[in-house]
Amino acid sequence: ATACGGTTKNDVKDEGGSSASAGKADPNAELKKGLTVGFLPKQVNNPYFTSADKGGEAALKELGSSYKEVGPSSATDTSSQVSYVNTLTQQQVDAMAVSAQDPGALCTALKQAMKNGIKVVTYDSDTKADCRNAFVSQASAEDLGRTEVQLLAEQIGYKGEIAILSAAQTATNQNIWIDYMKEELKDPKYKDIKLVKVAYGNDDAQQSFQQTQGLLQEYPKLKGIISPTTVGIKAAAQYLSGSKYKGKVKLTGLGTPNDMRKYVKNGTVEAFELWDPAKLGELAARTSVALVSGQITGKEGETFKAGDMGTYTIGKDGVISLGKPTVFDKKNIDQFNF
Amino acid sequence: MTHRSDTGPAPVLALKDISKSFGAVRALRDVSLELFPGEVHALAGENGAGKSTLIKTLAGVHRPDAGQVLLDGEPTVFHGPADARDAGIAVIYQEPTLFPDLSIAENIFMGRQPRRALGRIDHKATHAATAALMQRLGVELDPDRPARGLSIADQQIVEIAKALSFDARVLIMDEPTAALTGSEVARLFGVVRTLREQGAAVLFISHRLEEIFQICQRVTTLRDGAWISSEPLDGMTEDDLVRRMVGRDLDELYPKQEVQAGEVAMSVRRLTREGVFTDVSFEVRRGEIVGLAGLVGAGRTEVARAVFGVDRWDAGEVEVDGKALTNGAPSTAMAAGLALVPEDRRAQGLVMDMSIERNIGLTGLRTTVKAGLMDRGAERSRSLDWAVKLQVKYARIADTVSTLSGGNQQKVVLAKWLATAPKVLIVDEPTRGIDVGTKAEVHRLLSQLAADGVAVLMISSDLPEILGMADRVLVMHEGRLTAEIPRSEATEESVMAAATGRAAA
Amino acid sequence: MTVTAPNPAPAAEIPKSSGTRLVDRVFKMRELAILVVFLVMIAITQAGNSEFLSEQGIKDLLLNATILVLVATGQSLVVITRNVDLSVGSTLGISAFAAGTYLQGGGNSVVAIALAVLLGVGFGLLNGLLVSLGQVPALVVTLGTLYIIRGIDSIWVGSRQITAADLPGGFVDFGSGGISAVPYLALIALAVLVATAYYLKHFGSGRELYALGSNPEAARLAGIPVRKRILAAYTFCGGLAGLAGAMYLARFGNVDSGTGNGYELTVVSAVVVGGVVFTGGSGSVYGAALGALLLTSINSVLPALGVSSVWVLAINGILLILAIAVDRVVALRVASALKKRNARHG
Amino acid sequence: MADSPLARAVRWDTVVGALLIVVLLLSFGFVGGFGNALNLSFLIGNTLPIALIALPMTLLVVSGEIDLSVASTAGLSGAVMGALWNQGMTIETIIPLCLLLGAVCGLINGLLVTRLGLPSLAVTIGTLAAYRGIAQIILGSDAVTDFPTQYLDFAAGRIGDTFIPYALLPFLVLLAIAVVVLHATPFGRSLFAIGASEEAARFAGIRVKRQKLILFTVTGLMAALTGVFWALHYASARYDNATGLELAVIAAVLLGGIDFDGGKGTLGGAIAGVFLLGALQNVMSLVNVSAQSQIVVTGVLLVVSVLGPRVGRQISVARAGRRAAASTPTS
Ligand SMILES: Nc1ncnc2c1ncn2[C@@H]1O[C@H](COP(=O)(O)OP(=O)(O)OP(=O)(O)O)[C@@H](O)[C@H]1O
Ligand SMILES: Nc1ncnc2c1ncn2[C@@H]1O[C@H](COP(=O)(O)OP(=O)(O)OP(=O)(O)O)[C@@H](O)[C@H]1O
Ligand SMILES: [Mg+2]
Ligand SMILES: [Mg+2]
Repeated sequence: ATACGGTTKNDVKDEGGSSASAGKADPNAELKKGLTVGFLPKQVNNPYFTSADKGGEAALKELGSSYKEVGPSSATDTSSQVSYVNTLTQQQVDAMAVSAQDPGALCTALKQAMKNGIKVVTYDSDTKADCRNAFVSQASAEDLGRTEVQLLAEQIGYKGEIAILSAAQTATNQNIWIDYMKEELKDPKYKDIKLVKVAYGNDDAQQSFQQTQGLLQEYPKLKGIISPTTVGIKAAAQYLSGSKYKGKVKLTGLGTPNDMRKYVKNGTVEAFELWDPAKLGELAARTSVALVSGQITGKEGETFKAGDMGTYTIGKDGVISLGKPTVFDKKNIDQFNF
Repeated sequence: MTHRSDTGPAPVLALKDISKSFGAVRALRDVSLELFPGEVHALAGENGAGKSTLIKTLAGVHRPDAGQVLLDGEPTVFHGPADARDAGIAVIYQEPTLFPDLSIAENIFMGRQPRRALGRIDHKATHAATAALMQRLGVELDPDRPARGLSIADQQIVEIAKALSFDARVLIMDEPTAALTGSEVARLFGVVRTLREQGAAVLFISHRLEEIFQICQRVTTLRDGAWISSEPLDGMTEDDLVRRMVGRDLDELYPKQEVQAGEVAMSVRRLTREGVFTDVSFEVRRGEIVGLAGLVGAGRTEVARAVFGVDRWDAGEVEVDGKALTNGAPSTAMAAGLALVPEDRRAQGLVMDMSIERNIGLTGLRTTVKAGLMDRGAERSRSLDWAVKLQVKYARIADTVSTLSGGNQQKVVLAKWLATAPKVLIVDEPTRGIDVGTKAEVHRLLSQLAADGVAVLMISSDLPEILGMADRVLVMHEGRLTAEIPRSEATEESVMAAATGRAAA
Repeated sequence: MTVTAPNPAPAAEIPKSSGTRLVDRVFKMRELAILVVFLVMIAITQAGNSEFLSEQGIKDLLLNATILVLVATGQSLVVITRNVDLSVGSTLGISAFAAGTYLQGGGNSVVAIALAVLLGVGFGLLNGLLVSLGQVPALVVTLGTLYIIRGIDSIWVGSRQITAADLPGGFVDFGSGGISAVPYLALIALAVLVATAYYLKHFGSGRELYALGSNPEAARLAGIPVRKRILAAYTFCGGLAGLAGAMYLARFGNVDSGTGNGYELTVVSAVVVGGVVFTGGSGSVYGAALGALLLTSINSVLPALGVSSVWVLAINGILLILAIAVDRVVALRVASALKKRNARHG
Repeated sequence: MADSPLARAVRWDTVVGALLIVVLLLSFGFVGGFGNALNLSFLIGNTLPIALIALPMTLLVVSGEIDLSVASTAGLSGAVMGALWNQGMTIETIIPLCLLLGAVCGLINGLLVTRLGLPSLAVTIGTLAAYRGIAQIILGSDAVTDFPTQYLDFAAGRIGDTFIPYALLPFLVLLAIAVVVLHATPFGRSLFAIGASEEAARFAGIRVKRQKLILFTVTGLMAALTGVFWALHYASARYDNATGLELAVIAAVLLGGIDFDGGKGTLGGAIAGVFLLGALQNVMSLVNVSAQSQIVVTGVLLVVSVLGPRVGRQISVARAGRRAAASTPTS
């Protein structure tokens, strides 16, 4: 406590920072069968999470374990996500794969789950590191941020004003990516590119729509937009394709091939990228099983074999990275269906 | 039962052995009634006798539990007010039922507006027809004015206009005159006579017995939901009628006790509310009953409202017991010992969805308290005391007041305010809709209160009441006090002269 | 006999109708106030950003407002009858998806729109039946059906979504196309709006909606078929929500199980800002439409002025309060001025 | 009492209470994982924010008003808490400041409603956006999580191994206060009168505006308290904390039989409604009912909650009618 008896931020030492891991890993341990792994996405009924979880389901089936999915119907209903963590704990699943709506809010519940012997893997969206055993990351944040800038820069010929249309202002992933985008933009080869604004569409079609309109009105000379969110890019593409800016203002970012097919074909969008969400889910499932089986504990440097996907190494803070994202354009987009 | 035996015209509308209960309350028991064309029929009875229930049964609002409604001799079932309307029955209900957001014209013609091609409303014709009706009733009401904010009297006028606009065969009026003063009543009666001559059947309810004798030919009396008699009024006296209604002889209607007026209890000085009343000054002394008379819309109610604090005044001051009241603060007025029995009991006097007990208790929230909490025992006995004292007719004290008859609701309002033991009591139309028996009771009570040293300001449109009860009569005309007349000089002529502004010169 | 105030001022002779015309004007002014706020806002934005009122800009403004105008029009009818329909967002969502599913299978655009409207009518009927026959508080019932329809929608839709690629090109082009700066969708909304307003003013059943909202008990006594009218209002509201669903599909080309989520609050705001009173009986659909235009335009104005989206929400809320407060203060001022002018005495 | 036992039995708040007990008993018996202390403590802990706001909301609704901005006020107080904590202020100063801020938010609502005479629905839709927006401006994208553990433990922990969260105890005290205020004080009595007929209440000398102002202020205060609790309970202060909570509160309060026309309802019913919804959601998740179906169930419950009493009333009226008819010949 401080001199005047109160508790301030400085009094609270952050014990976090390292992933919660205990015991010793046995890389050669047999993969257990008959486990139950619960998937808890940010939101059920969200196409992105549905394909991710489908990937997890398929992998678990192959591994002889069972899959279940629970989750809130709203992506901002944190309290209900917490309840679902509790539900899974009560149902005594062996492991849970969670995409956290909030890095902090789930912690108490997740720690409670781990105390009850449940392994916790986060995927897509992480919590604080000490609240889970491992985090399966869709791609390294750095890769994502930098490649998106590279994609757009190429399309606009390394010259002109650009803007970013993000999700919610609190969206953890997007914020990290945007930081890396700004980092990448510092490179001298982008000296003629100016990032004029970061707008937030709150992952809402209509708001993203109007934010796009606003960007174009405010910056008539705008050359390109990066939207690192599937909802945002879709809304922006729909607006551009029905406006006079179609084809003149370039758009890239993260989108699913199914969402974006039309806009790629009609010339609104040249190229965008994304990882395969099914693969992300699969890796989360495989990581969970490996954790329960004792092949890994979540410490940096441990490795495990994730079926056909190959071998993965656990990085700093228990982060496992899926790999580089795929870039979609006119040529290859018809080969994908998600 | 003795019905008319001669072979006159057949009744247009008749009730035969009608019974109606509300839960355990039996409002009507085997009541019969016949309405003949070209005749005005009075319906008399104490408060809660079942008059309004009878009317609502005729109008298709209530379905009788037993008995028949006969239209032109044929048994009929009215499934709703619309059926009765289509059968040529126009009804003025006891409580005005207007649409506050709509214009007076729309209120009158709702559902039956004159049409143009394609079923579109002819707004011009509606306006013109309304203006014509207003002229017929001799009132100046703008047809395009919204009904919100109309005084009770004006609302009543609109209701009357509405009923007249039907050109109905049967006109039923439940206390249409309760809020009106002499001149409007005279106008109304003129119109009713014309209708009668044209062959309409009229059913008329009033607690002002002289009105019954003025306009009606026959009278049916009810007591406690039961039919007592139906007979011609020719040859009857008021006392006869009262005996049929009450079942006994009545004491004096205006039992005024002579009291020596004490010191000033309330003084109002140069009170002004812009556009409503101007420069109103008067005093009320302890033990005194001061009458406040005037035509409808003269501003009496507005003065009372401002004095009590529900409206703000723009200039002037009010003192109660030598203490100045705060502008626009009823709670301080109450604390100073002022009570106001408002004019509109349903909107202002009562919380209709609350029980009788709680309604009376509402003015005692500060007194029936123990250690900061409600003292329910004290609250109940206070409410019961006063409900009994004023002879409110109810089944259980915890029933909601909305189930009471109009007159009994009025008594609850009185009870609610008398229970505060006020030093100054303002009563606005205190006996509106109250039967003769109870009226006498209320007068006795006011008189007693005055004798006990309470200062009473009585606003009333019932001139005999003012003349019978007041020690002093103040008269308002168009927002100004025009006269102050001592009891000895107060006559119908002198008051009316001041009220119409004729005395001003 | 003592005369206390011997000289009453002769009652000023004011011709009766002058007050009326003033009253009329005040009522028109209620909408005028919002219109002025709107125009001022647009003017300021235009001054700050000349691109704002370009052809594209105007088109965007109108397009943004269209869907809300439609739903708000329907909602006003219900609110005028002293009820409310909170389920419009859910209805919009589910009918948009229904129309989308049908179009995805290669359906005809007109039939798709009819389908959406019909579905909306169906849900409107359900609400109307519950409220009018059950005679239960509309707020609770429609909050209930909000959840029920939303739930059914998400169970049915699951994680599916309909994207512009699944829709016929003509349909999507119709959604963003128009005659120079005036989008087709806005024309449809305008037609619906004008027709509704005309109906409310000039037809008996329209006036009866006001009557029964103003005093339900009196309406019953006046022989107005209360239940039938309430049912009709809800059905109409549902139908417009359905139509709005089809338009949403055309406009955004993109629907999933979350479409229309939380829309009821926006609709209610538009109606309230537009001066339709929640206790029933007063207000006009033009007001509601202006409210809708004002609300959606705020969302375009702020980004166009370069206000950071962080500030948008707060400014939005404050503007909303300002709009209703200004409206109220103006109304009070005028009313008291009128009262003084109109006073019979003094 | 005045009400017959039958009439009282069909009063909806009693029904909700009974329903809650039935749901609890059935769940104890048949739903695995429900009865254990940990689950119950979670259930209570997650329901507390709704219950906390439901207390003043019930009073407000009884008096005929509504406050839709409660969730935003909670969010704002959480955001301010996070921002001040980041500034290095002591938590012991921050919390009272947050509560004060909440009271000010409520006061603003109240002033707009009582002084300008604006409808509370409209005002609080506006402040719903405004307060949330200010929260966003203040805290932006931050998520503050490092509050002192003793506070976090208090907000999220439970007493030993029992099912009782620490936070339940202060809630019960607040509940008791609210019950007494609404049902046993002159203030509460006057709220019913105001809700049923504001004009009649004014004519009875009740200081309508002042009472409402107090209520709005207290509602803001309680919303802020909820915001503080939320941030600590979930160890996360973000500007979008508690988004949408107002709808949950209103649904629960409605379910508890509070009439939004004002003048009717009991706190017991409201709180029973809150916990009924909470328990049902918990049970349904445990038995793997999907989130979508849970929404449908909530909706159906709401519709039934208003249709139910009406049907009950009709039955009791019909019975009374029959009884009266039966007694007619005797008198
Ligand atoms: N809706 C109702 N529910 C229960 N009781 C009712 C209802 N309406 C009337 N009553 C009861 O029926 C009886 C007759 O009431 P009614 O209104 O017909 O009296 P009334 O003769 O019109 O009296 P008043 O002269 O006071 O208007 C009263 O005891 C009243 O309490
Ligand atoms: N609540 C109100 N709002 C607006 N105007 C009102 C209101 N009440 C009355 N008025 C108007 O104010 C004027 C004065 O009415 P007030 O009721 O004071 O007259 P009064 O002398 O008491 O007559 P009475 O009580 O017989 O109607 C009337 O023209 C009336 O229309
Ligand atoms: Mg009567
Ligand atoms: Mg009066």
